[in-house]
Amino acid sequence: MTEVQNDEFSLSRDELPAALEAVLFASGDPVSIDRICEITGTDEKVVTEVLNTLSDTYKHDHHRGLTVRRLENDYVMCTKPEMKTILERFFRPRSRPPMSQATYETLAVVAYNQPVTRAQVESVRGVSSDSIIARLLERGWIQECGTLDAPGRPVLFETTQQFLMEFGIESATEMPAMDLMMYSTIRDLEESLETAAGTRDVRQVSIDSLADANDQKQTDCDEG
Amino acid sequence: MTEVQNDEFSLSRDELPAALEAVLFASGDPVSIDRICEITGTDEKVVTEVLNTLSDTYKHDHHRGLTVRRLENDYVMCTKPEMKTILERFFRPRSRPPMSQATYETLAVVAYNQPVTRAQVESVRGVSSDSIIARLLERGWIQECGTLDAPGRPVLFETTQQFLMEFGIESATEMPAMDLMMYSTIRDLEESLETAAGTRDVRQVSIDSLADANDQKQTDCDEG
Amino acid sequence: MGSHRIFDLKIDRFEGPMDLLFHLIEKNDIDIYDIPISEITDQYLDFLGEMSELDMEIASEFLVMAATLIHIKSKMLLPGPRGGRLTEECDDPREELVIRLLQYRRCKVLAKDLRERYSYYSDCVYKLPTLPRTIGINVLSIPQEFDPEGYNRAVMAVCARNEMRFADISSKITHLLKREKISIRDKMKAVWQKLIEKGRVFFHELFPSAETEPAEKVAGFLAVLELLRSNRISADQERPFDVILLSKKEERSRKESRMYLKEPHKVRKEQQI
Repeated sequence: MTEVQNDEFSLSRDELPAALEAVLFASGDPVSIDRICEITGTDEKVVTEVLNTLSDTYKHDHHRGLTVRRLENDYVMCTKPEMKTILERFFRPRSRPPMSQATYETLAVVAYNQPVTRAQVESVRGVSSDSIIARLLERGWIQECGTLDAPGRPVLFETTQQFLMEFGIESATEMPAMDLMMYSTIRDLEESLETAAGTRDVRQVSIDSLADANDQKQTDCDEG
Repeated sequence: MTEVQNDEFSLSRDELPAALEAVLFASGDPVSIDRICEITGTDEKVVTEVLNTLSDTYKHDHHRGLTVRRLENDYVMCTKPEMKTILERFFRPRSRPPMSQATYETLAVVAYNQPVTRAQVESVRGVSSDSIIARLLERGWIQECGTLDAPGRPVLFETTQQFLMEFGIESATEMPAMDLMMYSTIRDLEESLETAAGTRDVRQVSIDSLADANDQKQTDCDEG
Repeated sequence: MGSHRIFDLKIDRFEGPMDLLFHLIEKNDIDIYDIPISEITDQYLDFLGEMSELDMEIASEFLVMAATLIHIKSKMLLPGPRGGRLTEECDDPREELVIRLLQYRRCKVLAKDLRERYSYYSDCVYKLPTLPRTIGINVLSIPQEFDPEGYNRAVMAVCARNEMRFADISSKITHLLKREKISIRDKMKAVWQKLIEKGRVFFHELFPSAETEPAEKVAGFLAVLELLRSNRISADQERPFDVILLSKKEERSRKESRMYLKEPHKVRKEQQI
């Protein structure tokens, strides 16, 4: 479609995979679908299809060290998680101070309830979370996104693209609704997470699997 | 196993393509064969073979937009030459929206008062100008030029060469004098009015300033 | 169940009261939808009691939860509607707690998932953008249509606004000056002068009720607070509504000032007037 740039340029479907690979590589940063449609002269449906195929191809070919990942409405190219060992040998291994349980808890509340206020975070955790929220802001995992239309106009927080990148999550807005989950389900999930902790294969037991409780195989579609 | 040299680490031939792809991608710059041998724990013959195969695969698969190129003893990953057209479209600058009155105002205040702090700009314009300053920075019309020697060490801004070029102003000093554009004027006005009225916020009044009545300006140093 | 010893637990092991409560529920293998509130409350309180015996500081959040538990417990003891269904108004008093516990549990599980994800995904490497010129692409910068008229209009607009601003401020201040002659600064000066002369003075001496306007008295009081805050004077009052004795602090008695800071109740007493 020639919606944005007023020219006749349009790539054929066959030309798209190579073009998208080149663009994502050259960009380095995430590129929005809109922008891809614009420069390829192709409509969103086709672009999304090709990107998903590209992503699948990368994923299933164990001779590939790269992957294409979706972040909401953007796509980005990066190394596969499995390449960690070799990349640590190439670069110097990064030493990061371990994050506290409280940090992850706070992040979880923001991620699953966004946009949220401090008070909402505190009501779930039952403790003041100010300093942790400050740390999350500093880390670039959450950001302010306006104020709540309520007395005192409290600041609202949401997760960032950086969060999606570092946690291998495609979309924060599409995270499964957990509100109706029963205690027994939560317990099962936690147990399976505990079991998985040893195997390091997060893909098998992550929250992704809950997005569709009927389809446990869903987990295989996760990045890898 | 963290030491790169003198360890037992070695990738199998099957693991090499993905590893090399990841390393060349992550590096961005050319990587020497020696370095590749070192981090993969593989000898040069095997590495060269795999790299050549990788290069051939990329080259002949027209669904790939990337290629691996050899430069003397280095290898580098880059986009295929055929991708130039789409990349030109990707890098083509997009049209900029016309500047708003607020942008012109902020730019003018910086031009008149440079070097100038955010707070000073705000004081002259009478409204917060942070987001506009960020946009001006991004567009390269203003730049940081040190910090003010005052509490909090606020950043100072000045206009850039680019501003002068694009705006066709011979020199920033040639602008007509305009008292009400100047921070010094605004500050003097505010000060004298406040002093006259005695409405200065009592929190800023210290015994020290009372002890020496001549030194009333004492309390105003914090122009933050 | 109620006599469980939990000496080996330390309060700082828990992220908060929810975490502690959850620990107790898990430990006793309690059905979360039917919490024996009386026993859980006892255990919770026992735990806090032991902590305070060990001289550990207990965060206020833990005490708030204790109060909540006791509240629920007392509600459970009240006779409920008999032989009928629970109406909307007569919900199980534990319901809110259960909802909160579920919410917190969810939060913990998700936190764990995020931790795993982070350790798996955070080392993926993203590439720096390719510079167009390195692949032979020249990027022409789009010249911004500069509108000299717009620029000049902006300069004029700022000047005009500032003229208005200051005309406006000065008229307001003139108005204020007429209406309000009391300056806290003057009062501070007056109090300080008096203290330099006499060393100590009663507040009511400075501002005798009979002949002081309420507004002036307030200004005087604010001046005293300001002087207190800057730690140049001290103020004492035996009990609320009693007389206040102001005294000048000696320059050298920094130790005393520090003590003063540690006893904010003296200041608070002042504020009760």
